[in-house]
Amino acid sequence: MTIETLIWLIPLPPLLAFALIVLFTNRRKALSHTIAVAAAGISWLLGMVIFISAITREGLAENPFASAINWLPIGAEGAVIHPFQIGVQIDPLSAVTLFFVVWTVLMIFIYSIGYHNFGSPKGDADQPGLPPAGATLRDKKAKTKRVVPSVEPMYSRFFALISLFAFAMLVLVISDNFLTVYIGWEIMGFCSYALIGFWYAKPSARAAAVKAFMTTRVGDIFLLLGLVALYSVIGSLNYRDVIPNAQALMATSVIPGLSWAGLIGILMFIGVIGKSAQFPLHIWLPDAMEGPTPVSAMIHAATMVSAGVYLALRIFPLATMGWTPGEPITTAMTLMAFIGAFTALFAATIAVGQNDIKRVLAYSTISQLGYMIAALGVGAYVAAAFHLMTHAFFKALLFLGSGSVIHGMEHGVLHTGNHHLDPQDMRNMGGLKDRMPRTFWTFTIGGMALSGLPVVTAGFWSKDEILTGAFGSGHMVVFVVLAAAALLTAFYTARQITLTFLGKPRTSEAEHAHESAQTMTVPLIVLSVFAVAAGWVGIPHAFPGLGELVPNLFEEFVGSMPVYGAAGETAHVIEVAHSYIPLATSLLVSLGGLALGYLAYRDYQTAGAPDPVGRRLGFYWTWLENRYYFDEFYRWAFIRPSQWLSEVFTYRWVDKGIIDGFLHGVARGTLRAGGFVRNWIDVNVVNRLSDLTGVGVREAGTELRRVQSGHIQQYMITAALLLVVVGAVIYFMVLA
Amino acid sequence: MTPLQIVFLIVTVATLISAVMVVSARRMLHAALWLILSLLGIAVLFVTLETSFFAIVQVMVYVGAIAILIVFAVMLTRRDIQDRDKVTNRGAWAAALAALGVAGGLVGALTGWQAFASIRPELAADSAAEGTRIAQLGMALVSPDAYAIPFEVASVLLIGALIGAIYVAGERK
Amino acid sequence: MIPLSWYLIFAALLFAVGLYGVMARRNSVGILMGIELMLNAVNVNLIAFWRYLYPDRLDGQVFVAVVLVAAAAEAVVGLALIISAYRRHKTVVADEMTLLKG
Amino acid sequence: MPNFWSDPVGFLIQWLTNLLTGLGLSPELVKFLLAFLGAALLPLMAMLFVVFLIWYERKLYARMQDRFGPNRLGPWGIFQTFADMGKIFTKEIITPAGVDLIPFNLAPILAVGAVLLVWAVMPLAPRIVGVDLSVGLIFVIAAGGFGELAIMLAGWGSNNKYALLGGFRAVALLLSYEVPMVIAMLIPAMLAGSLNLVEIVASQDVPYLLLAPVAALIFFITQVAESGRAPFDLVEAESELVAGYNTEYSGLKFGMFYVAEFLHAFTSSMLFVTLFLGGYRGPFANEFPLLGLVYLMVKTFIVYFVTILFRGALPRFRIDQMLDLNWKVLTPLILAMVFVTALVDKIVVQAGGPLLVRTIVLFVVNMLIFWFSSKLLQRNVRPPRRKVSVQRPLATANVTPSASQGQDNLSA
Repeated sequence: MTIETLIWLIPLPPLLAFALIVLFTNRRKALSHTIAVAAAGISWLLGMVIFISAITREGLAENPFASAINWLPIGAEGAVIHPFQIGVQIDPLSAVTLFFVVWTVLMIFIYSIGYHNFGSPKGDADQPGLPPAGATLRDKKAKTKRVVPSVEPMYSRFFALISLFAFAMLVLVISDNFLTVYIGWEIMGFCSYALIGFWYAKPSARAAAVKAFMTTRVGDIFLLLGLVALYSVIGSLNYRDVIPNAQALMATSVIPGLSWAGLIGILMFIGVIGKSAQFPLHIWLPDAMEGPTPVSAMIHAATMVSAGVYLALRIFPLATMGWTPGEPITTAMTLMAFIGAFTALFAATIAVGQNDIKRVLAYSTISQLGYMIAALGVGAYVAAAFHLMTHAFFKALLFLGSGSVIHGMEHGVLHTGNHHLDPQDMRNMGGLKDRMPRTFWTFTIGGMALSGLPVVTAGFWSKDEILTGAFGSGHMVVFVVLAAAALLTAFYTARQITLTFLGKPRTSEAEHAHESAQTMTVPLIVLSVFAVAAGWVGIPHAFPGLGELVPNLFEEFVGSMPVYGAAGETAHVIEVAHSYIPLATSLLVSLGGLALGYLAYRDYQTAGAPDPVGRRLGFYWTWLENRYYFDEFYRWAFIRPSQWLSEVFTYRWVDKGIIDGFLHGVARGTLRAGGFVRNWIDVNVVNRLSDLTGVGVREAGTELRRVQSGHIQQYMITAALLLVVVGAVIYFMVLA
Repeated sequence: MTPLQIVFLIVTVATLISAVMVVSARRMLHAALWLILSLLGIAVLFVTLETSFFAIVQVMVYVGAIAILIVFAVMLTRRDIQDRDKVTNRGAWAAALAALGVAGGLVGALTGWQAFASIRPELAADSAAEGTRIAQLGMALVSPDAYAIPFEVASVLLIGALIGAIYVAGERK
Repeated sequence: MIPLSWYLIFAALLFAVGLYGVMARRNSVGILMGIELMLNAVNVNLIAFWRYLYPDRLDGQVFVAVVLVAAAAEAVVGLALIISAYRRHKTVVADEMTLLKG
Repeated sequence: MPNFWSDPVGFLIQWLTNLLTGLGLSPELVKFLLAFLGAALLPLMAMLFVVFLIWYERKLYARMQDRFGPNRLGPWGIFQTFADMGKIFTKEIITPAGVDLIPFNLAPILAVGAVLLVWAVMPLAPRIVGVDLSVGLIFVIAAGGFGELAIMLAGWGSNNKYALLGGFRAVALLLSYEVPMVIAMLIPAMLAGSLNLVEIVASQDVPYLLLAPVAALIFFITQVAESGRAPFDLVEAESELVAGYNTEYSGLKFGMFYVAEFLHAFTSSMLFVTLFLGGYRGPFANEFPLLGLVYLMVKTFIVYFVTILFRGALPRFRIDQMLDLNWKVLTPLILAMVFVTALVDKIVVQAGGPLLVRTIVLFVVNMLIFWFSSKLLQRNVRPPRRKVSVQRPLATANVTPSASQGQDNLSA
């Protein structure tokens, strides 16, 4: 059993679990989660074996673990076209990604058991598609009844779907070509749709699911275009074939002034924008909070958005093709840098204004992803990968912690029976420190890591590297923006922790909240360990004191990846004299932000009181709370027009206008003529008026009856006609 | 004008005419019969291409299975034995326009292709090689480094279609 | 010897006829027949190209085989749908099935 | 000039070619004419067989039913069929009102044509075969499709609900029994490693009946069903639907259906012989092809005799029983057979086992599987209904407990 075979086996257990649960154990809750967790465990085991053997292998980057099989031997011979292949490959990047993916996935699986109240009684009024609303336990003798959380009605379904999700992510990580990546990518898209809309009876959940699916689709189309372009240029979709074909890729593309590499890089990067929620397409991610919290952790930490950044790392050779460190960056990189930096700041500001504990985390995720993208944009490959890993750990931790908090609050809600209270609103919490100690400590560790508490936490090291890269590559704008974002990050983290845990309980629900089950807290603890320790493998040499002691394993490992196409160099962090400015900055912003956040919200006493910072910001605050009115903007700018297109254009103009207009123009004409003549023959005014009305009514009738069309074939005819027209235009205008 | 070409022309004309009848015949059953005729014509074209295997598979699959299914469906969904309602919908003229456009576009694009007229190799008249060719195809379809996966996917597709059809068309108890 | 172009042009015409059937037929079984015609046109192209350009390769044949399978599956499912639709609201006329009306 | 005895067809062709070219016809034209001649002669031969066949079947069938059968016209009534032919030819051809003319008239032609198509690829004797087609087996299957089509068209075109029901039944029957039949045909193709009927025959040094008995059995059953004979003759279940799909037909059109049915049964028997009994093979067949033709016919008539035994011995199935038999017994069994045969044969051939070993192994495997499946079937056979006999109470003046108990028995 060689390592390659093991790699093939990694994604299979979750898939098997999915099939088993869907087909057989749909009714048996315990069996279902046993199968799912066992599958995740096997994948975890395999992943660990692979990871160990990967880090112990010499020169993994040059000759990675790889094996591939043909699945469609096709294409004109002679040309560069290779047969389509399905293959697996573990190079340093995929090894690292695999490491954190299997860990977080396993933790999330275990956590889900407790989150869905396994072992609790069936709910009184629960039905599939709604979150469990609690069950009443009546004690016969004591004549008392108490309300306890009830088990999720669609328990097995959840585990089936999330197993499929894990399968897709693992496929994406171990694959050696963009095509398989795309496959896993799309499966994940579907799973996120199904899981965000898991409680499909909630209209908001349905809407969020559709929104997430559609928004990511936009990106996926561009990704597909990028794949097609890549295949048509170098005739292969394999990672390893990108760099050898550099000169083919450096040729100018259909867009003047932009090389094929740049074009493909940009196209695929738009896919990344969609999947990991960068600036224009970020709107779906906060709404995705409608799903169960494990799903949020899955989507926003371990898998989906990480997949986006992972793909960004994979297309880095394309985006940077023909660029060597020190030179001005390429078009694609500029795009990355600015979109990333802007997103980082922009999302951070929104996060400050949110009161929903999960929404804050969602926006912070967006901003952290912006960090990584920006890092890639300035060429800090290793820093981006590093932050990807650390962020996966502490953001998973934070989400699971917030889920635990919400769980505790729901306990309180069940106790008081006040179902109008939103258990996710941080203003209703407070003082949970004493009631949920484990959650508090782990959440705090995660928060510290997120805000980059110096030296101990993982977030500090990765962020510091990014800032160093931005500073060192001399992009001051990016650097300043990222620093500001870091400040805000620390600020809203402090705000969150203060509002949630510190102070006194602001509601009676918060009074009665209590700690979650073991199955939920143990994963928190495990993840919190990583949230701290994951950073120590990446301490830069130049760091005063520690740098000499601890070797920078991560950089040596991932840094050996061959990425710079033209020069064929490897992905070292841009070598700069390690100046103390970025270091000082990151120290300053993290500590300062934390302090500010704590001070600002320390004395926030009563629930529903206006936000202390909000009072000062005033008008700008409302913008923040409403997320810059982005959804409204999109509704106005895109959804309306598309509806208009389908309704008015296809429907009224083409169908009613062109088709029926032609058929009925004649009839209408005669009708009018008849009415006209009769009116002038007839001198009687009343008569004429009545005739006019008659004609008018008849015409209106014919018109209105025709509006009720909507026949599929007529849409198809329209499509075909347009196809012919467009084809003719392209053929004669462009080609000829 | 070799005899083969004459045969080809006759067959294509017949096939096209019957295809036109398929889309314009009033009675669905007659349309189905015309469809069978045109499918047979295509089978003959395959014979002129010296792939008797596909010619016969064409007959087996289309005439033996699909056409029978269609006739079945026509019989099951008939109103009365001769359906009297209109053949085409209101957009027929636009549809004709679009179809003509597509045809014109395709033919135009084809004639625009410079290697177009030049390709006329002599087919190796090897009815003996036919058997070996079929054997090669069979091996390729099941050998894992050739087309095993598409083949399996196709079979899964068939199974799925089978189950789905049974589920959809089956009476709800 | 028959030039390749004849086959291609024939296939194009057949495709267009099938397309017309799909777009203009009222009876949904007729639509299905149109689809069959289009698929066959594709098959003619595939086989002609294979036979004339790459007679020693297998891609063309495999694709034809897959198209045949797809055609069979498509016919089966399509007819099943038509029959169940007919059972629901006694019609097979595409115009009268406007449940998806916007 | 090939020798007549070693290659009669080649001889005739050569002779006719010389003759016609002597008459000054161009060689292509002669080739063309000869092709037509062959295409005309082969079906004619088949038809002539049918004439004898009908008598044969009627005679045997009558004997099984303790009748004499045809015995008036000629010795043993052997010319009976000609009388029937005369009758049918002279009958009026009725076209009922409201029929759909094209299908109605197309159906009989298709019915006969579909069967005759099979004869085109059937190796009748060494070097005597219509077309040596490399995919002959698939051709046979494809030709079968037309038969089903013909029945559907007949049922539909007649504008008669009994006919339509018959047609539907027929197609349900034929379509479902085509599945195991085709798979059963696959096994000889697999053993011979070719789809070419000539090669399949040539490769049968041991008749495949011994290598694949189960496949042979299933093919036999299914071909009986395919030709719509008893016990699978629901297509024309007189008691239920007047005469099935050909209710509305009369005269020659009916005659064509009639001929088609007999010819179909005969052709499938011949196919059985070709696939499983080594076709024309026999001593000296290779030297004297006409001998091979004789062998083929003898074997075919034996198989056909068994078919008639079936028809005479078994009652008609109910339609649900029939479909159950197909989908729940034959299809799974034959699928299993395909897998097992492929596997075992591959192993044996890889191991370089001689023909004898191969034969024995395959035969044993077949028998084992057959035994297992029969055990499996017996497990869920419905037990025979138990006879309940009731003790009738004696009629007595005064009601005795025994009587009351008898009442209980009665009510029990």
